[in-house]
Amino acid sequence: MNVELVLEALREAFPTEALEPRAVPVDETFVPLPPDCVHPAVRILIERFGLRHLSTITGEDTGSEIVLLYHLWHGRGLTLRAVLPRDGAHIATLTDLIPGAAFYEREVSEMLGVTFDGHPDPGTLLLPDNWDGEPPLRQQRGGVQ
Amino acid sequence: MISEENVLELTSILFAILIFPGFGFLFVCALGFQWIDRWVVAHLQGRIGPPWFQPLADFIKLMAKEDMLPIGAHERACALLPMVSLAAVLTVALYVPVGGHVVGAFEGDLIVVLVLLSLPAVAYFLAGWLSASVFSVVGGSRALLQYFAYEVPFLMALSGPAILSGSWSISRIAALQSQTVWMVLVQPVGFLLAFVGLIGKLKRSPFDIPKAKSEIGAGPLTEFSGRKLALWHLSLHTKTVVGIFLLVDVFLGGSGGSPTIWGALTFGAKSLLILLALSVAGVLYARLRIDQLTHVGWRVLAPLALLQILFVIWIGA
Amino acid sequence: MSRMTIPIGPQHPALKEPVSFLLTVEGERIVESALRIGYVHRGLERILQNRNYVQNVHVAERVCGICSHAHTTAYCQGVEALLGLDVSPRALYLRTLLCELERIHSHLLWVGVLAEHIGFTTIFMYAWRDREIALDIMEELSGGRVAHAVNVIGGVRIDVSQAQVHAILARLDELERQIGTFLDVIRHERTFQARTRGVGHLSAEQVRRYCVVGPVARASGVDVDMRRDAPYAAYDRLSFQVITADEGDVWARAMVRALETVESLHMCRQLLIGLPDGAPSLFKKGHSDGAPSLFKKGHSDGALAARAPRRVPPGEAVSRCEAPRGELIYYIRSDGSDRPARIKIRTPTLTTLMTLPDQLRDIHTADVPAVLAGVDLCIACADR
Amino acid sequence: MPGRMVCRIVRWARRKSPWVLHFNSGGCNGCDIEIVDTLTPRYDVERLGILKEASPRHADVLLCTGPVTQQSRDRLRRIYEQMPAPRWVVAVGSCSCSGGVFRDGYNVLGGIDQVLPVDMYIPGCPCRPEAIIQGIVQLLETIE
Repeated sequence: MNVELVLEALREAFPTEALEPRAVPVDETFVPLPPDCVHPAVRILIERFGLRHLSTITGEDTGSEIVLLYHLWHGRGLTLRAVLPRDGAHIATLTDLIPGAAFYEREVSEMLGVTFDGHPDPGTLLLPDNWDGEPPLRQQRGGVQ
Repeated sequence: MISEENVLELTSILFAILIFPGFGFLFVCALGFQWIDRWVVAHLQGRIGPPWFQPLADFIKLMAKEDMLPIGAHERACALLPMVSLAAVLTVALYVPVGGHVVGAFEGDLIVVLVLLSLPAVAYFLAGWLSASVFSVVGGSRALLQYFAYEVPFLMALSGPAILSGSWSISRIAALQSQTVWMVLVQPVGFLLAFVGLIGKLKRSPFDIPKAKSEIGAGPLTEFSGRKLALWHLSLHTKTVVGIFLLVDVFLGGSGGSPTIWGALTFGAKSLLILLALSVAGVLYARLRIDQLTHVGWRVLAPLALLQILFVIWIGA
Repeated sequence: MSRMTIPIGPQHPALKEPVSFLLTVEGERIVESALRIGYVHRGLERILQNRNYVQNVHVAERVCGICSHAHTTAYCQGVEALLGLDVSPRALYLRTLLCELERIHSHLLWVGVLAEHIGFTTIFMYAWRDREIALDIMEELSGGRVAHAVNVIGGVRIDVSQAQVHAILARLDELERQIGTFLDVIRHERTFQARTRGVGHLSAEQVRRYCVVGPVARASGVDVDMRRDAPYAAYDRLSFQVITADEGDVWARAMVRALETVESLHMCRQLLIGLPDGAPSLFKKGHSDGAPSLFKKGHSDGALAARAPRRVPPGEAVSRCEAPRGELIYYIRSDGSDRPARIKIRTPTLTTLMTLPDQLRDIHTADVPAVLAGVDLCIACADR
Repeated sequence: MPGRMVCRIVRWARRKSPWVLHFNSGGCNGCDIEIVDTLTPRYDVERLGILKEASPRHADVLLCTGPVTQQSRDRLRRIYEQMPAPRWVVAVGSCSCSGGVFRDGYNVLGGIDQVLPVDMYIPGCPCRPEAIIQGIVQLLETIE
């Protein structure tokens, strides 16, 4: 996979966004994207580059915002980075493009309280059905773990 | 009037029923055969296997354990069924000559034996059906399907020697072979079919489909515990013994005529040989699926058995 | 026929670990299946945030008891990348050696589990007996049968003597002979084939849709292998084949895994024979991003790793490696303290779990154990 | 005394025939494969009369591995209730003894003894097969 070509295609599709790629060890490129661009971006990647392998989705609560990392793989790692607000975080599901995203999205959803719009089978994946606490990977207010 | 002769006769009958070749002997055989089987399998798999007293310890332990059933199980039936199964097998044992000894023999006892031998299968099925667990129900229905797959070839295979010797008495068939040749030499295919049918009847690997551990737990016996489980195990192991004796009598010439020491020894050796073959067959193959077994049963075993009978009738005529 | 619901799990003899399937069956045909995981969810990603980097090696090893070394490899690789450490070639070779031994042990274990599930106890016994050879080698190298604690940040904890190399090579030959018998069984045994051929079929398209990785993907003809596609540790210095098959059923998975075991044996030999001498400089100052020279040069006591600093500079790393079950990915973010800010683990089993509803549709209930064995579930990995 | 004789025979039988049931309530697989390993040729626990059973109704000893997670707690209790008396519980592995490295996980309740009365603790992470066998044998020696 040629990262430059991919970036070019993404810049073409989202001319208003400043796409600043960042090299991350080990052999991975991070591309920041606004949340509503992730779904169209993945569609472009699939249609133009045949990039269909989603390794996983990492969700992280940094305390001020929620970061979603879509780790894709096509001979090299490519990660799309989207930042969501902590309150009422939601993003479009990828399951219509990549059915294999289903479990990853469910996991991010229960661990961080992010809503994936249009997910066909939302619900807990790992936590008990009657889990009533905060989503476990959310930072507690005040930064206490 | 009770004469001394009558008393003597009564005691000898009681002895025959209760001790030898009746229940006591069968109990010892059931435990012994079970141990030999487990030992052989273990050694074929590169293990050491259990000590000789293992089946006895298992039996006593189960007898002394709490007896419980899940809510929804038919309690009286579940208590009765293992006894029905065991009683059927023990009755069969009275008609199957052991080393030339037989408690009750009459013309046509082979048919009684074959009918009674299928009673445990029905009890087994009912046990699964009535013990209120999904696995038992699946196991029970599999047991029934399997019964239809092996029973017909098994019956036909055993009727071959009966037709050839012109008698439906097991002792007669056995005795006749000592004058001529063993049935296994005349009807090798029949013997093979009976052997395969016996594996299916005893639900042994590779036909242990109704109690496939990795699929449905312990099958119909999943919910049984304590005494009932002990009786189930005992009835299954006694069935193994009786089935082997039956095969030896019908196909391998029994004890070779008269009830002598030598006859008893050869009878024992033949039985052990069949047991060994059962163990080896269990070690060599993967478990079949129930649809594969019915396929084998109806497409391969049953036609073969039919051909065998036609052949027997042809050489008989 | 009436419909019935069969619960498989969380306690079920076909499962070494708790996971639950609700199968709706008609007779013996499965109409529908519902999957529930999470019984082994221990919250490891949170636990990893609460420990420092050195302690986390220990925790990462306990994500899964079967592919423990793959987890520490991925974790240490990520942290080493953050620290900018170059690990000495000898340490990398030993790390790779353990990876391959673990693959052998895991695949043999799997052959045994599959055999047990289809009622072939003898092969189960034989496979586990021969697996002991691989365990013995690993125990001799590391002191642990299952958890090896070989990887540390900056290298490995163990070293191997020339005498050990020869002893291990001899035992590898023995192992290869034994694996030959399993290959024979898989290729020729009729009841084995009757139970595995055509069972649990996955097409290449399905594999791509669900982003499946590892032997399951390779058995469906999807040629992915992180060892070749993104060589880590010493894999770029080895020559090996990536085994694939086209059938996509349980039999093909058995074949792929068995042949991979042989391939791993060859790799072990290459690693042992080509083992570079331990350089006195065990690691050197890393990438040219101006990280301060924190490390003293070399520890001459024969250790293949030196103490890495407790604090890790801020940054992110994505580390991928090929666990026995497929691509394993660790995302590590450091905020400059001695504890990671976030560690994300994605294990290969999670991908194959998603294919199970498809695989379990319209098959015989008796095939369920074979299908479950076929994808080689490692629930401890999936649930974390 | 025939009564005492029967007691002794029963005790002997129980010691010689412990059938085990294995349940993983949240472990990492390490101890689980070592438990299965004890069945295989190198260790072969069948020579001690130990059989691994599929149904709780048939089992005498419950081998638990791993800490107890919230989801598996009820199931663990149910399995224990399904076992007929006399029954014993063995906690295999450090994390099933105390929670181990998973002790402070948000979904982990702690060791097996948080839920069931444990008769024997076998520490080790993971336990070696020898340790598991010795643990069971020592448990049997304590019977009555």
